[in-house]
Amino acid sequence: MKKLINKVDDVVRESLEGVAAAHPGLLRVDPDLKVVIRADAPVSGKVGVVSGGGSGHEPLHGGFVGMGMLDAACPGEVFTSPVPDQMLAATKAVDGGAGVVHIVKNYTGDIMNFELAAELAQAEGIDVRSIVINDDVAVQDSLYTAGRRGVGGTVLAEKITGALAERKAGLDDVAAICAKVNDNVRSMGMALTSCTVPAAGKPTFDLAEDEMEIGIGIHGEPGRHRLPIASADEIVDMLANPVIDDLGLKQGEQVLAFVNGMGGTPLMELYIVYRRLDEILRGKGITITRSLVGNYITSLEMAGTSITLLRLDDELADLWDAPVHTAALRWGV
Amino acid sequence: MKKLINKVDDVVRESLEGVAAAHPGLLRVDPDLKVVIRADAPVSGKVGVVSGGGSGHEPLHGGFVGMGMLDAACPGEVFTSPVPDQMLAATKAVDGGAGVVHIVKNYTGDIMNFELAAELAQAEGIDVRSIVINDDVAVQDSLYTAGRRGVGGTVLAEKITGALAERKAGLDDVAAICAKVNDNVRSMGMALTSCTVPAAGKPTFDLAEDEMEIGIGIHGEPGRHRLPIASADEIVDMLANPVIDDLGLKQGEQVLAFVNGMGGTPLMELYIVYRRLDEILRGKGITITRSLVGNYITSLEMAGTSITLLRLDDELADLWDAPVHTAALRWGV
Amino acid sequence: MGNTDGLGLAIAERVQAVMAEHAAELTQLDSAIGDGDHGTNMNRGFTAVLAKVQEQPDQSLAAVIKTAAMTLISTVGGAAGPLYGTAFLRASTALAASPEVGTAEVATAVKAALEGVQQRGKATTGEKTMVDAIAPAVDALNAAAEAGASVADALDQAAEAARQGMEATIPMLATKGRASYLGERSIGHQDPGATSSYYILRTIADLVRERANA
Amino acid sequence: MGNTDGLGLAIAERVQAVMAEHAAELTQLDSAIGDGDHGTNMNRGFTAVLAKVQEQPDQSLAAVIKTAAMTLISTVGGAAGPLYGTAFLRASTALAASPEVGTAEVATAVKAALEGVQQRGKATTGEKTMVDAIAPAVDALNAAAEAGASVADALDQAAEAARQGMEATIPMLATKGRASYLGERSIGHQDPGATSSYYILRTIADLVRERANA
Ligand SMILES: Nc1ncnc2c1ncn2[C@@H]1O[C@H](COP(=O)(O)OP(=O)(O)O)[C@@H](O)[C@H]1O
Ligand SMILES: Nc1ncnc2c1ncn2[C@@H]1O[C@H](COP(=O)(O)OP(=O)(O)O)[C@@H](O)[C@H]1O
Ligand SMILES: [Mg+2]
Ligand SMILES: [Mg+2]
Ligand SMILES: [Mg+2]
Ligand SMILES: [Mg+2]
Repeated sequence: MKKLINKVDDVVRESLEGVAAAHPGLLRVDPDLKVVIRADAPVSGKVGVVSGGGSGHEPLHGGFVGMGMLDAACPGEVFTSPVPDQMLAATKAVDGGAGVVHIVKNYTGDIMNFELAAELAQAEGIDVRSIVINDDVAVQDSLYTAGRRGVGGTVLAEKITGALAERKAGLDDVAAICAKVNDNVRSMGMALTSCTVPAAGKPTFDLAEDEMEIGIGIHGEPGRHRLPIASADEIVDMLANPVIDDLGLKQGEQVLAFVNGMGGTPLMELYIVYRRLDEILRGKGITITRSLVGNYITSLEMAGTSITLLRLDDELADLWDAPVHTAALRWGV
Repeated sequence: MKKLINKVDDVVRESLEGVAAAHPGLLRVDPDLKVVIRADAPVSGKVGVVSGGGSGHEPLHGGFVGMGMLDAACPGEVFTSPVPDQMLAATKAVDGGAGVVHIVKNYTGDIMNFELAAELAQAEGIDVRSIVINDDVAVQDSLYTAGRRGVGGTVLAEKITGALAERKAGLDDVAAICAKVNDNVRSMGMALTSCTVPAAGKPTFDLAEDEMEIGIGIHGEPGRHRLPIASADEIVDMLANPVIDDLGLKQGEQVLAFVNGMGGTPLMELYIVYRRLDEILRGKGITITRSLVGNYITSLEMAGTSITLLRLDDELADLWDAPVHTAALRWGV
Repeated sequence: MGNTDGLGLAIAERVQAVMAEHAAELTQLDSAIGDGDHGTNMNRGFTAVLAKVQEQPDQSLAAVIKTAAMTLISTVGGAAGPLYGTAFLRASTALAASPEVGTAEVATAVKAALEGVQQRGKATTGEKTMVDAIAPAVDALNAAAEAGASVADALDQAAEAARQGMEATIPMLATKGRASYLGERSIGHQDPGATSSYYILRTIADLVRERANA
Repeated sequence: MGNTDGLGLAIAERVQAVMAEHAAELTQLDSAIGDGDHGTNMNRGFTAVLAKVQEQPDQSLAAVIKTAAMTLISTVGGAAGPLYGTAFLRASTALAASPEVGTAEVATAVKAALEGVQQRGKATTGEKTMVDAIAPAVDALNAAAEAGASVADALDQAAEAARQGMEATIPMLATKGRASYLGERSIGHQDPGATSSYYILRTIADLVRERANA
């Protein structure tokens, strides 16, 4: 394992200390409790927006804490969902009296820990709404399974939900916009390489020089299928079409296209992916009116990409454009 | 070689097509001539700022084209400096009548090609000033050698020079501020892994599981020394101290601290690097008043990091804070 | 077993040691069908549990198990944290209710633990989770209680049943937890959580046997 | 050689083939002490040169070499582009000046090429660059001209001298070009640019010899 780290057990804490040192005006960090909190929290009268999940997906979620996005993030150990104590502390720290929305990626662990935290927060008199993000079309959905994972759509949900909260909308409305994003967003990802969880010390799975994993999540899990490696254009076709079909996108509709890197793929390649995605959508008469290209929800140093499409209407586009000031996403301010 | 690409020969052109598709309002691209130009260029009465170099360092340079930074970028083949035709076309496209500054990283190839382009532009009546960036302390400087490489300092030079040009300063002043940045910036980098040039198909160098390269450049070149792998803190010490010493930073001075990723290193690790850098500088009574952490000048998918420090005065800090709107750096707008 | 003095601490010590010993193996299993952290999670959790238990005044079995529950919830995270936390919490409540701890009480406690896991995780047997190891153990304990077996014998049979349940997860198609994302590819791998559940039950059984023989 | 009809095109064809054949090897050498693109650069450049030359009306030797120069400058990039471009440009100017091309003229042309490389790159012999292959070739050509050798023989000796110069770069410490960044570590590797220079001279020498024998 080759990593820029000190002791394996200190990885999350030390990187949080770095985040705190690098962005003093933006956020504050409790490196022991492991919560990243917007510098000016709680903003009174504003709905607090809290998310969290395992570490190793940076900049998600800590990189999205700030004006117009998250009020707090709770990073767990690498790829391990955080514990209720963190979420409770974060929820209390950001409650400005208008209640708190928990944005939860759909993983059994995340769901259960956030559930416990919400119960505890409610018990302390904080009104909490939990919205679950489950946008990964690689996973067959069903009532009887854990269902679809929350992946790239989470970034867009956090931006748009945070934007509405910043406008001092009420708790129900803020929760509703988050649900609306989830209803209109789908993603699918693939990997060219695995990644190495520091505590494990070796790659989570092995992939031959001529193989790739299609339908991966963001935890270095193997995907749905292992296939012979293909060209960028072929790969984009494999990812984009299920996303487009599952969303039921029709000619004339407008979308936000998000090409995400899994961490180890050069930006140059992500733009080659974007090029093909743009081609495919044009071919179907679907217009990209907003775009995001880069490493925003990663799987450590995994090489690969994910494609996320969000159906846009004026409300969502307007909230996407609203000012945001975080370590990883910033505009309008 | 595992990459999200189609044909090896099309990598640069296709990724430029992706850039053009993703950022229509921001820039325009000539994918055959290979120049990325600010959408509203030429801005009349404004000094044009042009840079360029081999591809594979993204977001440098194309990701820095836009308001408040570069007017144009000329990407060469991967790790190969561009040709004079590109630079000439870019220079003509952005000349608003006030002349053009070429920001050139100190590599024999870049120097010679920009030199040819400048001669041709001058011949066509465009006033050109070339500023060479050579901030890499890993290389011993001397009159009789190619001298130091231009690395991380280039990003800061492009931002600050572009900011002054945006204020419609004259050609000499714009060239002078770029030179001032170069005089006050130093960098040093290291690699945990090599990287693979698409056309070459295999890693530029091999590194054992327990080895690292200290003093690398940004072209997958091996570094000055190959050492047994060390902890993040030890590595940061090896990089930061030569930078601090070479800059002659003294207690009480203020700096911009830039922790750059070489492309394949997770953000989490870059913050662990930043944490130690902050510790070291505090220890010496040097204050970080501006920071930048992320992958801004990369070496394809290489795992590693570089540390850049820029001595700040009010003028440089003010220009750093000035609004910028590019694909990779954006604030204040 | 009449006397449970020091049993809680002894369990905490022994389980911590066993989790440390098998951490790599559990993580390996989780790498195949999950995200490669189960061993790390369990090891972190039970190391914290032992530390907490060692410094607490009330060393009664129920109190120790309650501490374990709260500590697991606050330190493990992932799916295993809330699940084992809830399991231990329910078990401790059940045990606290009964002054004497015999085979019937143990059966009731483990049954309460299973119910806790199922309420939290909504999984039933056959979904390739820890439920597939714990449920058979509960049946074995009930049968043993019926038959008037000693606690040591009962736990022994429970651990053996858990082992078989654990192995039975190999051919299963996962429909809960991370492994479910793999669909068909989850088949042929042993479930990490079922494995850790077996280790916990086996460790307790061995400990109780030793104390009985002592 | 009295007659240079079609020689330019023949050189363009042959050099392109040789660069394609040795591209991987040149890139390999550049990977050791540079950035692993020299073979790709040269191959791209001379492929473009051949295409341009094939479609140009004026096939005179000087005109063809001038086209090669301009094309290399616009397609190669890196250090090699401007250096070889300048070299061919100077050579073509020298050749254009003389109606008859004998050994003396060839010597003058290659000398002009060397001067161009040195003016552009500011390198002298012993710095581990293409200069170390071209300079000995110039000396050999001058000596051959003195001795009244045929163009074929002269070029043969020049190519041999370039080969020795190329090999002599192995023990050198690089002080110019990318290899200089390696300091001591540049020692023990053959310079890629010196190698491509040798291949070009050797290819031309063989071609001229064949035409002489024809
Ligand atoms: N819904 C559920 N019900 C019961 N057990 C579950 C459920 N989901 C997961 N598990 C158990 O948790 C184990 C994984 O634990 P762990 O790896 O620590 O958490 P995570 O999956 O969040 O990384 C699985 O092997 C499985 O036995
Ligand atoms: N200043 C110089 N003078 C002469 N030749 C040089 C000089 N710098 C580099 N070279 C030659 O260029 C070669 C490298 O060419 P190439 O790899 O194509 O360019 P780059 O180094 O820009 O990648 C070196 O092997 C060397 O022979
Ligand atoms: Mg996990
Ligand atoms: Mg090069
Ligand atoms: Mg797991
Ligand atoms: Mg090279």
